[in-house]
Amino acid sequence: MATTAIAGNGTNKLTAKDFATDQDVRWCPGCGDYSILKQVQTVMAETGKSPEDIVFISGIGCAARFPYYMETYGMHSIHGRALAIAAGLKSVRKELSVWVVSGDGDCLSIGGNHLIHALRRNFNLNLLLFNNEIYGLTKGQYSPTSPSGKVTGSTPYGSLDAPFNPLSLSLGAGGSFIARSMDRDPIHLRATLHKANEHQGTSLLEIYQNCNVFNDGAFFTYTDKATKVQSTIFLEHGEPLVFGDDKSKGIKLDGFTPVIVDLKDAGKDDLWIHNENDKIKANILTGFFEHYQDENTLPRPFGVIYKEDRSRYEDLMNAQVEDVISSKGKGDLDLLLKGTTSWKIE
Amino acid sequence: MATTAIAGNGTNKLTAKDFATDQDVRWCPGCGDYSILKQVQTVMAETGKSPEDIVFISGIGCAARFPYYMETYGMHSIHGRALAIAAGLKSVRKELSVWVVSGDGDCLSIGGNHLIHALRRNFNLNLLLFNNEIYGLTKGQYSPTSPSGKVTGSTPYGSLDAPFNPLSLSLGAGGSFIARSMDRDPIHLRATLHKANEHQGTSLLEIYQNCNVFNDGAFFTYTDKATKVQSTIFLEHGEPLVFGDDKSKGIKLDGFTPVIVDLKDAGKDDLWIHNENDKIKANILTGFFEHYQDENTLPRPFGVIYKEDRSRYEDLMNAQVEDVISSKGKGDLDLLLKGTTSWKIE
Amino acid sequence: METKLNEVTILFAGDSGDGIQLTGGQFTTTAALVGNDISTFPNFPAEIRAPQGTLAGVSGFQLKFGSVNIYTPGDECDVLVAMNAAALKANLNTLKKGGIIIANESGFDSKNLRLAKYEEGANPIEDNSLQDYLLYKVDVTKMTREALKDSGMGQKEMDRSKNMFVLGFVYWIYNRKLDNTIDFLNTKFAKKTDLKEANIAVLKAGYHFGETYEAFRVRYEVGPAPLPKGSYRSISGNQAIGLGLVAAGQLSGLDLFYGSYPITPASSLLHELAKHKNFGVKTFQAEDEIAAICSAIGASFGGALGVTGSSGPGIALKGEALGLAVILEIPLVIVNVQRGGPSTGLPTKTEQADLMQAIYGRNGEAPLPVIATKTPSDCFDATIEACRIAVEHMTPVILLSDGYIANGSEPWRYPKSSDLPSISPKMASPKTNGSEEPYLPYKRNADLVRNWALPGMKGLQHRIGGLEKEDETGNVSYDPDNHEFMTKIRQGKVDKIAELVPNQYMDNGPDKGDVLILGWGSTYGAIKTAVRDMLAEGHSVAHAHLRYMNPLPGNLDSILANYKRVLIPEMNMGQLLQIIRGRYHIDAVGLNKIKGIPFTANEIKNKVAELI
Amino acid sequence: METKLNEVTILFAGDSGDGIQLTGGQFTTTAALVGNDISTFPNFPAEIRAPQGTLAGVSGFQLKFGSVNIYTPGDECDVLVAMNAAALKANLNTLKKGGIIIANESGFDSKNLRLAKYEEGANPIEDNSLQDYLLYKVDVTKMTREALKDSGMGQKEMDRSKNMFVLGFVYWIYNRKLDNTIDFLNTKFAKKTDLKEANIAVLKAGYHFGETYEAFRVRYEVGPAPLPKGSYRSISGNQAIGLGLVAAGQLSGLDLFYGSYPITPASSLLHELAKHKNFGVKTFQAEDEIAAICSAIGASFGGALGVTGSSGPGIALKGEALGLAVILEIPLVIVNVQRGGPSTGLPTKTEQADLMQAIYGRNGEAPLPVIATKTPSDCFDATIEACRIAVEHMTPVILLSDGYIANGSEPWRYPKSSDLPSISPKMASPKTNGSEEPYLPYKRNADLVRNWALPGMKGLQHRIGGLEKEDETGNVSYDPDNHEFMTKIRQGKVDKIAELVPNQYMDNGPDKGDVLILGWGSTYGAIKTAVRDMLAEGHSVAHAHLRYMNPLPGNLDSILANYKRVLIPEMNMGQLLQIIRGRYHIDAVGLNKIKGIPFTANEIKNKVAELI
Ligand SMILES: Cc1ncc(C[n+]2csc(CCOP(=O)(O)OP(=O)(O)O)c2C)c(N)n1
Ligand SMILES: Cc1ncc(C[n+]2csc(CCOP(=O)(O)OP(=O)(O)O)c2C)c(N)n1
Ligand code: SF4
Ligand code: SF4
Ligand SMILES: [Mg+2]
Ligand SMILES: [Mg+2]
Repeated sequence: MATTAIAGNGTNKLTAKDFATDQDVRWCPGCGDYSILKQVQTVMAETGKSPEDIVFISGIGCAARFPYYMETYGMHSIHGRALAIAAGLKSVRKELSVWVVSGDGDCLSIGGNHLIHALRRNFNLNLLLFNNEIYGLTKGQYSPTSPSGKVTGSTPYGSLDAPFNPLSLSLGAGGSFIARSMDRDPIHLRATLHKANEHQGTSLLEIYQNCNVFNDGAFFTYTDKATKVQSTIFLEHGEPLVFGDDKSKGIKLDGFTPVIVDLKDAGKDDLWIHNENDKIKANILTGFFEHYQDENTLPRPFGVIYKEDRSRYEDLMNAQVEDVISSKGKGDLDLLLKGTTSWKIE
Repeated sequence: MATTAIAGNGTNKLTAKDFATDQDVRWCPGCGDYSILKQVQTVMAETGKSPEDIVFISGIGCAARFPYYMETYGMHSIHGRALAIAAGLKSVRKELSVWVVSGDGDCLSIGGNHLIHALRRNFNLNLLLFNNEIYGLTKGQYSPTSPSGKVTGSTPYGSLDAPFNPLSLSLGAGGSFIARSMDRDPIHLRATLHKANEHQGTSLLEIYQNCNVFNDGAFFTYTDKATKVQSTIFLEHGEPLVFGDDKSKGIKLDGFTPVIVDLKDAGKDDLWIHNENDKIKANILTGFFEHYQDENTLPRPFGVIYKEDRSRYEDLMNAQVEDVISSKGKGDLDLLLKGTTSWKIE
Repeated sequence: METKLNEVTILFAGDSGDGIQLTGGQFTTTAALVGNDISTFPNFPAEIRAPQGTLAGVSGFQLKFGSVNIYTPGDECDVLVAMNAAALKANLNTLKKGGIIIANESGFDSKNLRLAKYEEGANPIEDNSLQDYLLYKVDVTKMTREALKDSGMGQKEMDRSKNMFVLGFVYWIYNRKLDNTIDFLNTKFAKKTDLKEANIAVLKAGYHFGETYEAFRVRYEVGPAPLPKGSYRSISGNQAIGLGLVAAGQLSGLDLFYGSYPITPASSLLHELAKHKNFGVKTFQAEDEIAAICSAIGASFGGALGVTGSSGPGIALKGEALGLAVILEIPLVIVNVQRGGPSTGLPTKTEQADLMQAIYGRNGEAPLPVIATKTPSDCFDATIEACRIAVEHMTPVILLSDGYIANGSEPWRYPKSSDLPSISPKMASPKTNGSEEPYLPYKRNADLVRNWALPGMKGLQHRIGGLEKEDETGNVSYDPDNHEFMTKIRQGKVDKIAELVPNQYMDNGPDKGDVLILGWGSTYGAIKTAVRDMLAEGHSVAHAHLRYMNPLPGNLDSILANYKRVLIPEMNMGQLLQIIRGRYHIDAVGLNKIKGIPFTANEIKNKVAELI
Repeated sequence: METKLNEVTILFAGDSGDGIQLTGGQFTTTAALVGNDISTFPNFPAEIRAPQGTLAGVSGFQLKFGSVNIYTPGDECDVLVAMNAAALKANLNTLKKGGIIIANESGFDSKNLRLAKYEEGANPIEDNSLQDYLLYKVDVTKMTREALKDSGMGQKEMDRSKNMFVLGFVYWIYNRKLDNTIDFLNTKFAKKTDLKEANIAVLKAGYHFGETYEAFRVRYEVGPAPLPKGSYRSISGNQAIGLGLVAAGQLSGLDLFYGSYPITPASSLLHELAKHKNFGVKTFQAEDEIAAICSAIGASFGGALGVTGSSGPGIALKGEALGLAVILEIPLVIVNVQRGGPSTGLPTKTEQADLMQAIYGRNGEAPLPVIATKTPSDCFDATIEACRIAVEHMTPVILLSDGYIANGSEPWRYPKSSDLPSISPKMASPKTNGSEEPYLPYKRNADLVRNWALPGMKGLQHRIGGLEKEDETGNVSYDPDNHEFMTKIRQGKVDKIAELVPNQYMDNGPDKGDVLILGWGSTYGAIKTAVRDMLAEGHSVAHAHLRYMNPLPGNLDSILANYKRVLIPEMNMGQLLQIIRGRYHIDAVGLNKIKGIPFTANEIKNKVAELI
């Protein structure tokens, strides 16, 4: 357990190791979760927060084993409910740094209702959506993010469902921070984790994660050196949308239609400049969702796609309590018990 | 009960009355549900479908009492689950005309998960979302569509939640038909009901409905003669966005920003032409959500906002069964029982 | 001429719009203020407002008051006030033969008679179909308008005060002062002088009508009841649970968090708690019942007093998360205000059919304490006890109430906060620097209770979850022996509570005898009344009423052994009966009523008579 | 030299990657083909794949085969095949003293020993810590590579055939032909000639190794068992439920719809059914368990055979919708493949702790039939019976299985489809034109069963729902007497089933005597074995095994009355015990094991011994 009992007293700077527990990590060798765990531990150390002020909450799934490996407070709860539990925790302990870890099944299948309501309420917490497009823990059934036609244990003849576009769904639900990263780009993942952490509100970070046992290579197009430059675009606020080998390509908007331009012939001037705060553009960006085929396919966007500053639910909740107290005065139990009409019997 | 036993034999044309049951309607006098019921009964008659081929399924709520008043097959199920029940029904009986009636609490609060999954799967059914921005049946608590600050039984000091934008949510979830109408415009409501019915896929029709007991006037700005022309815009595919007294105003897009133009000074030429099939524009339209203040407020859009033709889940399901049968041959129970390896004991 | 009476039951009935609930409420406080004991039960129309004048639209308020102790709102009514034909038709069956009917004539015009589904031409107050009763026809509407003719009000407005006329008249009959109601009207309409004066005028008109009304010569006197000295107020069940929760928060020093999703008849508890934000109470209307209980679990994990509440269908949805709370071993209170089932069932009616669900409605061996309330005021103590057990024993606790208790009200001798029990959370103490021995989240004290380490406590970081855990460390464990050990520890922890709570006491009757009536929940009043009467008649009948449904009190078997027969009345098909028989191997018998309405004392008496 | 044996238990154990399940499976069919009776149980590592060579990563396949009837995979093993150190350490406790260990030497190198957590320097196959056993060290890896040295394969590839070497060797020991496995390899690798030849070569190498291996002189002969004549196959529990459902669809003429959400150990049922689309089966992976059961309800409403399946936590989520199915009175089958609880508990372990949940886990009085399976092959009949009751009695039915039955397998004398029972839906007949009398959806036949009117049937339009309904018409009704009447009708309908199903039969033992063992579910094999042995020893012990958990068989009380003591062994804290005691007022005793693993026959015997 608390091997780092003295850690986090602020005096000595913490390292990723200080956030590792004494439990052996039980993911399959080669699982993308290992890399994510490592980046999260590193980022935790970098935030300088004390381990006791951090809470990881998860549902059920391979991803959901995460809290057991973090030397913080944690709860490995039940399938799909982590966000509902986090809502209650945040309501009463707003000062805590709360992280929810959830798989694509946990978060988008059984947990879908809590997801959309969490996004609308905007508690200040970080939601890490480990998307491996499969149910890992239950040994490989298709998930709400699996491409249709997916052949799995439960769909030997191919799945029929049109998958969710998790980021479009999150935008539609009113999410205030929408971002995407991947297990195999540690630097980008750490940077994006920091941005999620800094955002005041519910930060949804979708992380492409390879399940090498039941869905190996689902994202290789976006993670492999060979295809990555062509198939991905890394967004930076205020920067033009450029990608490809030595950034030779860019994206501009022709009306509402994004088009790929070759920067050799065209200039950079009329390129689309990324604006994290533009919801309409964010909708167009989350629409870059076609599976990569050739250089005419729009690249998959990574980084912060949308960001909006609006009030946090727990702040409003606490403010309301304060308001009522200042208007009615702190509650007096005896007056409450007495009520409005009472009488004596002698 | 089946007072219209002979109805729907196709020989004699049906009227709205043929779709009324012998149960007295138990909504509060003045409730918006009465008008919706009347329009739906009329539309049912106009579709020419036989009553026995129509099914109404609902959850729980005032709105959800609807099936009891329709002389068709019907189920008044449990809170929030109507869409899940309809999915099973459609899977096995694709030929039926299935209508789901759900309140804003039933559909967007407890039923939210089934809503987003239904929209993504796209069963061919019609979902009527009776939005009165309140929990009626339970005597007036705020709902996921109530404006924040709403004072209700459960929020005497005002609600804290940012409400859903139901149409944005539905678009984000992958809805293939997104429309809006209101209880107090029978003609528009009937027309839109017909469009929902004609669409092949999950047709989401949000209907603004007045709860005169617990949330009277929630939509009067959009339904009252006085303010209606200013505060609403009725969309027609291929037509320019015009509204206001004798259509004196229009909307054009300045980049991505919709702006109201006075047609007296400006011409109609560069007005925004409504295209039901444009998802980006649909996103902008569902974004017309600010509560009406003055003539600078973007009007609330009514009619079909988005429409997309994609395969129905039940069609894919049936096709898959057919495919397997034609490739493997119709199943033979004895062969199935025998399995691959068997032996005899004499 | 005046007649003394020990107790009187009045049923005010009329259209939802007639202000019946307010009228009943006013009579209740007025009676209480002069020291009567009293018990009330409002009877709302089923969920959706039905059209005016129809049977479905009838609203009723039944109250019983007396110079003796009152335990129920009464089996039968002495007086039925019927504001319209539907109100009479819907409630005549509850009026005792020879009882008084006060009928508002204009509520019996052809329209009202038709809506009430009287057959063509029939009018109960004209034909003498009511000859078995004392019928008093009073044209309330006409006289109300008369009283206000100079007020310059519109008719519709005038008619709104109809109920005050009736109230004034009934005050006259029972010899009550008008002051309480006048005070009430003064404050209620402080800002609306015209309405204030109108209502007061009509109230007085009704009173004076009594003095002048020829037909009505008798007045009744109901003296004060022998209630214990003290300060009283009137309280309903859900109100009392709300106050109990707020109190428990203060007594434990924990912030109260209530996560809930509206449902009849539990919603009013959410409404009640939402009012008390100045006590630091946080209420959260979740997206569904699963989120509601999970939010409460999260709040408890954070160190608050996490509470959730619902009714049958919503409780069913909480089953999985309840199991999580059991294996986590964190404090949590789940309030179930029971209603008629199964499924959506009868939302506005009362029932006790969720006992088995409370005890067994989860997967696996997931034992937890179950506490039952018995009357509106008892809800306060029961709630504090439920919270105490949850917090001090680190366990979810289910508190069972029902619609009858939730909406009923009675006088409550409210306590001083200083007299309330204390609740002491088993908090862990943060690590001091350097201390290196690992923290063991599932190490237990003598009562098998683990302690409570909250996020933010230095050096106590730990992970808890729904998988089986290793003893003490709480690490995930698939070890067979550990699983059996932990399963028995969790059971043992709950069983242990039986040793620590007070023994079962006898509510009434001899310690040995012919029949023991073992009750639980809202059957209390009916059993109490029945036993009181039968003891007076010299029968050997006793009454014990369970608060601790699980674990059952340690001394229960010895109590059961003292009687020839054990009778268990329940508003279900015999759930406690099944448990008692299974546990104590005695041949107890059940008395079961599944009508969505409470037992009458007579139903209990008749059954006991069979057993003696 | 050869020794004859009646029964042998072998445990193949190794790393998840070692092909253990396939090896066990092959030995099973080979044994079955020569007429042995056999029972198998695979033991997978807990849900998440653990690193190679670790204890957490050990996969096992236990099988017992014999020339006598076999009812369990064996209490203790005669032979333990350990492919690595972890496999030995994890399973040594199940090997009987003097038992055979076949250890793969190269699986005991320092790396493997460290991963298996043997302390520094210790090596069980070198130090003589295993002296109580017959240890045979075989360098499987080396000899496999040897056998394939000319195959031109890479080492990693070669090593994949290790399991074939062991299999061949074990075949030699037990005198088995290689044909079955060779046929298997020929079809499996039809397209991969090199792999095919490699595996066959290694298999033969292992066999020949037996002949040449000095240390091993004995071979064993296990003759065919006295199994009834017929055609056999091997089947696992979830497979059998799947086939039963497909069969029930055909027998009833209804389309089978299975709505489910994956969960261990029920997922494989979804996988099984998804394969049989050519029977018109429709499988629907819903977004959660609530949607799963609701989709099945919708399918039933449409006239299909609606089925849903899950395990503990998922079943808990279905409680509310189950109540709806009860009050709607439509056919529905809910399969619960039980696992260790509470909460997430022990997903890969077995338990019987959801019985109370099945019977009581809903709000209100919501009775429904509960059927239990007892062995893998019995799942087929139990499933058809569950479907028959659901369809013919218009009710949801819960079918209880568990992880032990689901994953275990045994030979099954499969029936001809023509010998299967018929299932006749109670369909309503559409209105003929002009007929005017209203359709009554809740009118009942003598068995209290309403008939089934499907959307599309002319003139039978009707509405059903979760609110209490009026008798016959099904209209919403708040009438008190109607509610009690309907509550009793729903109970009566379920009770009625007890009169219509076969009486409880005695599985074994005298009709009167000292001890009756009353069992249910997967304890069957252990009880059967224990009773067989104790009868042989001359004790007065009998065995009855319940299929109908609710309603209980009508003749059960008379059976119970015939024995001095009644023993109820359960893999829970005594749930059936509580029910039997509550219902029959007898002092039955329980034997309870909550370790996530099945009873051994010896545990049963020892308990019975105490009672005699
Ligand atoms: C109520 C409930 N339903 C189902 C399950 C079984 N289950 C556990 S995890 C899981 C889904 C895992 O997929 P995902 O959430 O994508 O996580 P991953 O394993 O892929 O990381 C399921 C269906 C459960 N534990 N509880
Ligand atoms: C499981 C469950 N939870 C809660 C309820 C109580 N309930 C019934 S309807 C309803 C919400 C009604 O609001 P809405 O869906 O908007 O319908 P409306 O009455 O406004 O038409 C609630 C909370 C219930 N019946 N079942
Ligand atoms: S199953 Fe997939 S997701 Fe789960 S641990 Fe293994 S590789 Fe990772
Ligand atoms: S409560 Fe509101 S929504 Fe419900 S019936 Fe009355 S007016 Fe209509
Ligand atoms: Mg996943
Ligand atoms: Mg509503």
